[in-house]
Amino acid sequence: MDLTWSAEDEDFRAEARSWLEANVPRPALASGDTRDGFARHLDWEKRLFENRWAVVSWPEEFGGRGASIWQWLIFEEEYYRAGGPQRVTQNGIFLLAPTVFEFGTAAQQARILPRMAAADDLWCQGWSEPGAGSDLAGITSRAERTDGGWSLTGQKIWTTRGAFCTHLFGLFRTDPDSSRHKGLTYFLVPLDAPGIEVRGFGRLDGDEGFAEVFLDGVEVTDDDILGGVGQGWSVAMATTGSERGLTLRSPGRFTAVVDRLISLAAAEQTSDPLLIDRVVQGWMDAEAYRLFTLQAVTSLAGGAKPGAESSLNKIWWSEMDIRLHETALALQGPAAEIDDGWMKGFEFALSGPIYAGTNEIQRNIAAERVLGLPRS
Amino acid sequence: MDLTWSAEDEDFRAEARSWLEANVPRPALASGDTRDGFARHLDWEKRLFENRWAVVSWPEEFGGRGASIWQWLIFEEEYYRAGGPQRVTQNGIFLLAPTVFEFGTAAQQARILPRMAAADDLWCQGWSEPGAGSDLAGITSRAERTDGGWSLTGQKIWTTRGAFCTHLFGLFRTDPDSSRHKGLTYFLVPLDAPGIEVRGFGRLDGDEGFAEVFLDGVEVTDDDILGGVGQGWSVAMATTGSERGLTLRSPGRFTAVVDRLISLAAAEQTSDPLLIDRVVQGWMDAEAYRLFTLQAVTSLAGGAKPGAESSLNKIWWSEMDIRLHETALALQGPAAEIDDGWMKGFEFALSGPIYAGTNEIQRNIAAERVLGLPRS
Amino acid sequence: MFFGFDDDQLALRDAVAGLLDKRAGLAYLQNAWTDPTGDPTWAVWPELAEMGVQGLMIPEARGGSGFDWVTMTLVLAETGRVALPLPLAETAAVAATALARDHTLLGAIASGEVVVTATAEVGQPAPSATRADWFIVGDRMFARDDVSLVPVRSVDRTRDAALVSPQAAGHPLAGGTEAGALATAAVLVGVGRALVAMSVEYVKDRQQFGVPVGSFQAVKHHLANAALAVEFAAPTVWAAAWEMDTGAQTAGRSVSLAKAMASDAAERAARIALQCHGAMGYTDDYHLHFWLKRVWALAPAFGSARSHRLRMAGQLGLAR
Amino acid sequence: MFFGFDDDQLALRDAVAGLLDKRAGLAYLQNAWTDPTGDPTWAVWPELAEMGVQGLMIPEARGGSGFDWVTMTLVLAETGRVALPLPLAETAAVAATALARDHTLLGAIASGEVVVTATAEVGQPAPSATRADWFIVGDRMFARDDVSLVPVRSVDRTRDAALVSPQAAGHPLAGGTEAGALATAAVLVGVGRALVAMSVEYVKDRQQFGVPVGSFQAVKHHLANAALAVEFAAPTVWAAAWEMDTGAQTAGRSVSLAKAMASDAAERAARIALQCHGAMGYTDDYHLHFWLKRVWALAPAFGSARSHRLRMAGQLGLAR
Repeated sequence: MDLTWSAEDEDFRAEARSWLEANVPRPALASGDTRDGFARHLDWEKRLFENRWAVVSWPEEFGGRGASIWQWLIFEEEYYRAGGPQRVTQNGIFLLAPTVFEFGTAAQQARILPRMAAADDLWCQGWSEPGAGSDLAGITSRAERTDGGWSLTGQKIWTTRGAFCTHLFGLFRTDPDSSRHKGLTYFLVPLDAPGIEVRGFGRLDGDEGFAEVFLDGVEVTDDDILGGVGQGWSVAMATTGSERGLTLRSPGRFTAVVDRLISLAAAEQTSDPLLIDRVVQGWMDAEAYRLFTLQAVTSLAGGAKPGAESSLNKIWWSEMDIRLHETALALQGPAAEIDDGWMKGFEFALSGPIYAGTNEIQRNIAAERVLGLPRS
Repeated sequence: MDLTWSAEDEDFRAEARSWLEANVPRPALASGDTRDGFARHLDWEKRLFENRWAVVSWPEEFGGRGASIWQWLIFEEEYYRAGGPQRVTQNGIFLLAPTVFEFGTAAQQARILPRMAAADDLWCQGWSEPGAGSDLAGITSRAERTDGGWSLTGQKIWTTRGAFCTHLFGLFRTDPDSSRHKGLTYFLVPLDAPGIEVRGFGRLDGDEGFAEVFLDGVEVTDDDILGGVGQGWSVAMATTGSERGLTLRSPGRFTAVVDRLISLAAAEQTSDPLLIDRVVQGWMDAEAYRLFTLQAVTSLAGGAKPGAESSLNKIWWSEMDIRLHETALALQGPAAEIDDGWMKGFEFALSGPIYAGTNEIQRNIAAERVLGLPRS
Repeated sequence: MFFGFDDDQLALRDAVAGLLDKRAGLAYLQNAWTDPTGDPTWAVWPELAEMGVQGLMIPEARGGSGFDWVTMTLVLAETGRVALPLPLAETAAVAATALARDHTLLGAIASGEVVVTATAEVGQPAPSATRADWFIVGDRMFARDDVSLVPVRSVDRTRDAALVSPQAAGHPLAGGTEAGALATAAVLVGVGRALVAMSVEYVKDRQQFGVPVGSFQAVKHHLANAALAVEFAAPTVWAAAWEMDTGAQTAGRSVSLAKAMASDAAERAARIALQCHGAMGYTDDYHLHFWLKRVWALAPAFGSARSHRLRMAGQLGLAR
Repeated sequence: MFFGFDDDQLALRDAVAGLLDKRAGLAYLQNAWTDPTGDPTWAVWPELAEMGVQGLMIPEARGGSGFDWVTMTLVLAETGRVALPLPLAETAAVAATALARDHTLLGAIASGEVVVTATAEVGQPAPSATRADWFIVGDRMFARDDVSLVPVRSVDRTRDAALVSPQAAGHPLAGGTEAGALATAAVLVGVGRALVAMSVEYVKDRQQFGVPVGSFQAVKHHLANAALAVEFAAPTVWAAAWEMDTGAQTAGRSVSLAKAMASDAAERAARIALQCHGAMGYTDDYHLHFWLKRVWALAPAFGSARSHRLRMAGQLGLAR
């Protein structure tokens, strides 16, 4: 056991901190889930890329620094500590990129990753469909063989920031006779291709953070397939591991929220011991998450694959995030109904137990694959 | 809406209060779930009967006062307010008797009820079996036709105070080819019949409050059947309604616990606002239960049948009871580990979400029969 | 002892429910979301007045119908059920009961001419700030000219909220915050019941894994928990109303019980309703969010559950 | 950065686990329930000493093996896993670390000759009262002759508990309550993990409605919740141990975090384990109750979760 950082890691932290303190935009940018705000966030992403902070853990050839997973954690901690803007590129960087690294050909990696890092291509996820949510295997969007490649037809929904993105990665059924997890293929699709229509719509807070994507005979090639025809489910599951686990939600996000919560308690001059106790519990939950993550990353750094424990991870952070925001709203009293700051954060936090596999599904997975209970 | 009591009801309350204050034994009797304690509780039951307080809501001919359901509530309130002993006759009075009133012949009523009221016969419930708990329809104990009646063979378990009782009411399979809810019959069985062996065993707190009952060719007659051959399930469900609903847990039980909890908070000179808040929440929960019950009893008094809402009722009181005791233990600090008073009450409260249909089953029932969700 | 409602009370509740179903459905609410101050939103106000809702608790001599709190809470629960974006609780329950029984404004309230809004304390948001003629802050009432208003964007856009700061002495009221707490509790019971009912319908319909999601035990238990919370809160509201009507000594404590139970129950129902709707609940393209956001605005209004528990602690002799 | 254990630590943990599995199984525990002071119960004590457990944290110069808190918490979790009814936490963790590093008693502790029990405050129950030679109360230690003991019937009969009141000045200790909190947290993690594991085995085996009860979603979610609580508490214990070993400035706060998390997690696991066992958990004929009752005794010992949260509030600058 050694919970200290190496000198190299401390140097990395110092460099990140100093750059972020000098560069994080003030005042905070408008929401990246609105058309205007997205454009400003894009500028920020390009700035990050130019300074090689966009994808610190990627190899240098693709725009990264070859940073270790520990340094990635440190960067995240510093990024959120500094109040860095939401990462509008995150669905590409955190969900697609790990899959490209694992399953992409060298040509695909070269084609996709640098442009993703530079925020030239903006990727959104095309998995859910009106009839396939928690039950992702219920996908009916299809890819039909053509002379030159494939023709995609169907409808995707709940595509985060789909209206502002340039490309979509998604699952399509290539074997018309298949059902459930079989016969699916993972496609990479430019959103400006003929036959695609994208309709943005509101999240809970009204920002246009979602889109529906309608595909009608969209032509793509074999080069746009990631990981082989019919392999879509297992390829996608690699991404799901990332989505649920460490990468999407680093501890630094929550320790930063807790710091703001403690400041809020001070600013509101809270004298109610129940509220103070809830703030302490929030700090504890975030600290436990940080330590659980250090333990998990030690295991990953030792060569282990992320497993079903990532379900426990997702349940913890998503429900903690809601409690942290509920505590902040309680500190604010009736003024909490004003729709900015903590209330918007609360609305966003409420998506945690729903997206990337509902927490009901996560608890099933934890029970079946971590504890070994029988599938029903 | 009129939440006042009639003059008649107030007179009834005054009479009950005055008798109880003069007669409730001091100091409190030893646990009725031990052999010694049971005997002392039996004396108390006979005293109650002699003064016509044993079964206030029964007709006078069977030993009651013909009291209204409202007066029954008042009696319970006064009984627990006065710290009256646990009712060791309750499984007969509250579970069997309603079934006898509904399904028994006049001869059965005359044979069973007065002796039950007088605590001459002591009834225990023989429903659960090693393989039939939550899944009560999994009963395998059987009754075989003989010349003179029926021969009972099988094993019952979790029979409350079975080692101290004289009679058992239980479900047996009369149709050997039947399964699940069909082919069951409701039998009344004297525990001193040849072929019966009763083994008492410990509850969580170690008191001998449970028994296993082994039946091997026990002879009973057609007169020992309640409600008809093969009708056991629907006859038993009437009792289940009682067990889950109002009769087993009158609000007076919990308002008395809350009163003791408030006194404990005062005695411990609690200055922790969190503990005080939990005491207040306990009072609120008990008060809500009282009001919910007044609403339900108004409906029953208007002629409605108890329905699936009794599932909500059971979930509420059983989980409230645990919280009330947890709060008391928290007030006591490390000394709470001493196994008397509140700790014993806590151990008893923990049975609430398990017996009479686990709260998981109750939530299924509430969802399916109250809310109309589809059975799975 | 009779814990229930008489035929007149139920008839009035049903009449109001009928009007709201006809005139304040989803399309109405959708419009009110973008235009909370507009005439289409407010067209329901005079219709409610015509039915006697604003004057429900106003003496007949002042143009009302002299009903009681029990009836009022039943009616307010109906307005919560449809998430009505009008200040009926504030006008018909708070103003109508907290003004002196012979106040000249009562007639104008009963007739629907006057709109009153209310908040518990200075600097807290009050709804319908654009349309309100009078502003209640705690136990005082102010004319529109006597307050300064800072419009705020409420999470519930239909609220048209503003922070109210009085600039004059105002008229004294009796029991305004008590009335506000009880009225809000009644609305929350209606909102909570609607959230349970909408969720039940949704999960019966929505199919995943080849079955309705409502057939999964986790979903069943979520909704059983929501129903449990709301159905145990409801009788505390009716009982508090009855105690207010009869001037019971414990009426204040019972109002606190009702508001604390209703706030917690509605918040729980909102959380569960959203989770049971999944992504469909997480878009403002779907109607669930109207009810969620009403809960978030009303649960802390006129005293959070915690503040009412603190008050009860005192009443139970537990305050230190 | 390395959040894990080295091979020596794991080997020692496994050796202790092996001994406990062989010598302190269910039959042993059942006997200890009725005879907590008897020789069969205490026969394990010298065997543990022979393996070096009592001397784990005692300097080699004093007959110990000079291991650290990280190793000690790993070992204590194993004693929790089997609900060992001996005062190992009190002797090997509290006394061995809170006595001066050159105290003459250390040798006798390491050799297993001396039994020490501990409690956080005067008048609170301490375990193994009959067999203990020394009694720690907070940050002072007393010889047996210097305390008055009032035996009490603990809900956990194996505890052989007594209320301890010192009758003399006693020896001063350094960090006894801190050590007690951390050691108890480690034991509770082991007890909590055992509760989850036993429940998983039970619900896989127990059939109702023709299927294992562990295939019902409600049961799955209960046990996922229990595992979640315990597995997030565990790393807070290891981290606190490491901070104690390295003398980190935040060590006290980390110990409070560990004890608060472990107490709450174990209580949650106990509640869920009982519910998942149904009636089978509700009889002392079945072994589950040993672990339940250990939780109820240890969760409030050396500071409840709440009291540690209060302490953290101060450390976080939140105390008012």
